[in-house]
Amino acid sequence: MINKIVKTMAEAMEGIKDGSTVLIGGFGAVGQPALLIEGLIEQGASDLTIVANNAGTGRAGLARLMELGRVKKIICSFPRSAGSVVFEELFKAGKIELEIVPQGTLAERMRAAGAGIPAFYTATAVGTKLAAGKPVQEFDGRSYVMERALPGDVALVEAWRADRWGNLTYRSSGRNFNPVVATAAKLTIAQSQHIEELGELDPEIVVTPGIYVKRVIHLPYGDPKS
Amino acid sequence: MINKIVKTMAEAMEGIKDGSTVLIGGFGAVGQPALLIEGLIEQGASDLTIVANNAGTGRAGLARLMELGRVKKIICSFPRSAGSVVFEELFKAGKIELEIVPQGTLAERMRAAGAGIPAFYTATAVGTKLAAGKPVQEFDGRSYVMERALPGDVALVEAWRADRWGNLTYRSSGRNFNPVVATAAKLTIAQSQHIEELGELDPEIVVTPGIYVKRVIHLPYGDPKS
Amino acid sequence: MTEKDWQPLSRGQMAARVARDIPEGWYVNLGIGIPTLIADQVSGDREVIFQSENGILGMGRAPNPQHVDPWLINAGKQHVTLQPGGAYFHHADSFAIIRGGHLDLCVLGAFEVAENGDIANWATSEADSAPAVGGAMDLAAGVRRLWVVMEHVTKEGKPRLVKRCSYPLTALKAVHRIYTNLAVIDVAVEGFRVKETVPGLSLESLQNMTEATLIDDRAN
Amino acid sequence: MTEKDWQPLSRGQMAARVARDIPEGWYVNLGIGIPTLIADQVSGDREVIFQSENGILGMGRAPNPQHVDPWLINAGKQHVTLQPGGAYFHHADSFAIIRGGHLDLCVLGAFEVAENGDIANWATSEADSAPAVGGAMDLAAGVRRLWVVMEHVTKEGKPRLVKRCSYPLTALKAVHRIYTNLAVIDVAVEGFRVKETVPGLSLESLQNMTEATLIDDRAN
Repeated sequence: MINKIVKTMAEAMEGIKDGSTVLIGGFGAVGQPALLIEGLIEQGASDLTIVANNAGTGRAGLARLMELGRVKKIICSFPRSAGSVVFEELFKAGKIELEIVPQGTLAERMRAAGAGIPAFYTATAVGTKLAAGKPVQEFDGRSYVMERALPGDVALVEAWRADRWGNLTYRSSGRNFNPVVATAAKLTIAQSQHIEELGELDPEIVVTPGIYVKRVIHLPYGDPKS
Repeated sequence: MINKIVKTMAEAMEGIKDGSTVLIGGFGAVGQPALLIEGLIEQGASDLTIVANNAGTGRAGLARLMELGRVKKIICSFPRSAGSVVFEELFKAGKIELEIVPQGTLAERMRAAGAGIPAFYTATAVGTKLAAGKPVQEFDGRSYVMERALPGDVALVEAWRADRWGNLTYRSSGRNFNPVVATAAKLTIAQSQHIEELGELDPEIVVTPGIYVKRVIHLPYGDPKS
Repeated sequence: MTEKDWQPLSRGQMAARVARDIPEGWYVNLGIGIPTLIADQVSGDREVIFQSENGILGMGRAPNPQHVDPWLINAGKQHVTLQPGGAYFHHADSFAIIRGGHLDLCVLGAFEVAENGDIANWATSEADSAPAVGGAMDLAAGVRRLWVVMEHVTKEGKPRLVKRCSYPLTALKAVHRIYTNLAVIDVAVEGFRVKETVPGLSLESLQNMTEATLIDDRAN
Repeated sequence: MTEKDWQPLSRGQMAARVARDIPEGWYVNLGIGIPTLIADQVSGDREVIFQSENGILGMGRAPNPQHVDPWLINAGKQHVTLQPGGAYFHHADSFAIIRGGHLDLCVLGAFEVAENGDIANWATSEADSAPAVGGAMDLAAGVRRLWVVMEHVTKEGKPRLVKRCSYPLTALKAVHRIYTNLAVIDVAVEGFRVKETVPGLSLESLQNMTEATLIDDRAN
């Protein structure tokens, strides 16, 4: 029997190595796999490259992971935002590398990684400093920049409902980057508010088919509807 | 009030011009917008380029459109199949152009057209005659062929449920190419088994958001569950 | 400058002015700042569908404080609601909508707009090495129409409508129209065409607050 | 050839032989023909998840004739069922699964396989200008493991395991293993390694039916 549900955070985090690229779902606090990030802090892997929309806020979660010196590089669209104090400190001190990527390009680069596409062209960022050094090609009279796929070793995902095959659904705008990062990593780990019996999830509403998910851990932290 | 629902086939087909590229959903008979294809036959546009997985079977529907001499070119993955008699006749007689595209590349080229990506790289078809003449580039030690986006002027779609904003859902494997072609054309027209009041479709289960759909026509032809 | 016999628009008035020009049926993305205020200014009898980068079409107004759904925010991370007919999708699908040219309009704030339509709205200096770009470049390059809403000059009185942007660019030749607190200006091939000015403001006075040359295209 | 003291496998036996090697938990796509027969040969106590190009994961067996869902077919256009835990998705998402390297295995039929792993399975001659490629090239280039199941020789007795394919190629260096009606053969860097032969068949006899050179790698 296939059973991707693990009981403990230690099992969920097993095998994440130093030097990994970790893709993290969420947009702001919504859909962020906050408990898995805590688990990663506990687990101890370092020298990490983090791919996420934001560079963390406050001093918990992703900010804490950075503050502990475990993040070598962050790839994101929105490094500086209200409360991104840890990132600012580390960046000013030259202790963290930064790659700024337009938000849509960030999503598409991960989608490409999951879909077997090593590179694609986009009009986004053409003529700006975020396209500096990248190949530019003209198609039908317009210029486009070539962007490369962005694969991860690990992806951390927050789901709403999950089953033992790893099928996932999300909750409203908590979907955001989660289904995208889930496709792009070798080891996708989901925390889920609810665990359902196999067959309970309507096959029409599964957003992330289980093929993309290696481990699921049941971490309910507050369903306002239940 | 936004109302994309049209009452007659004539309204649904209005403005389709000679020389159009028409993307057609469906895989085999399932999910094929059969009644819209009938409407297109009636409407009269000719010199068409058809993009569909198959090249029609029997002498009705797409095969009929071809038999009437209205199709200049077909772009598909599976031209020859049981019953593709009309295509075979026309092709042997040199009366129709054919572009064979691997099925995944066909889907991805339309997805790219809908997503603003003029070109992408894929490992599919590298070293085969379907990659002949196309640019090849190496990424991380593997060769990939560059494929171009495949946009349409018109897309014909079969949906299961629809509302007046043009939101669509599909039924099981009838989904197939439909949501993909819907994103890739300037004028996307959907036939739907069911029309729902606005708000009846759960926002979590909408597969094609209404932004991609210009017209919806209610054409129930047999819901085995109703 | 002599005593003013004209009044600049307030932020709310600027938002209302933009809202007037959005017809029923458009799909619209609103940036943070003044653009966000536009949604509430679109009159209720016109259906306009708002998109948010984080995977929403049919975004509605701010929720009643008693009915906040913690999972439902907009791209500015404010709590919002969903209208009947709305839908959720993931980030790659959301930016496929943006980058694929499916939105009729995006309204963004900006630091500067150049007379050729270049926009600078994400970084205040070349030396700033960690500015937040978010979805601005995707929106500016991807949508069918880009409108900018901003103060006509900086707090220091420097023009924002310039010959050439001095700040790092967001996109090239992208802006179609600019709504400032003083005027409505189309960006045309030949340069800035002034369509409208606040009552009492002369083109000459407006030109004095504008670096690039203005073309008078007002109705009367 | 003298009187045979060995029996080739039937199509059903070939499917069963392949099925034995598919472990629990694999995600598998089966091509049309003999590969399609494999699903029914996977024993019920092992969960194997079958994918179909037309947007299905968790595809089940053929339906009871009284309970056919007309909307539910596989890539071979036969009616199928969906297992509990299955899911539907569209064609671009389906081929993202295939092309993104997420399937553990694809089993295809073929006309020829070359000793370097090249496969030819979609067109029978360079002159055929309208062959149906379907998803074969995507599968062959995209999945983690490609196994081929086919008769060892053509009806005319010509070898299908060749030095170099004579038919138009589907993919280069793609095949990992071949199951024929006579043998199981791994495609290794050094060429075809014979892992298993039907009882009574000598390597010499097998070599006589094979164009490329075989390496004996049988357990005993």
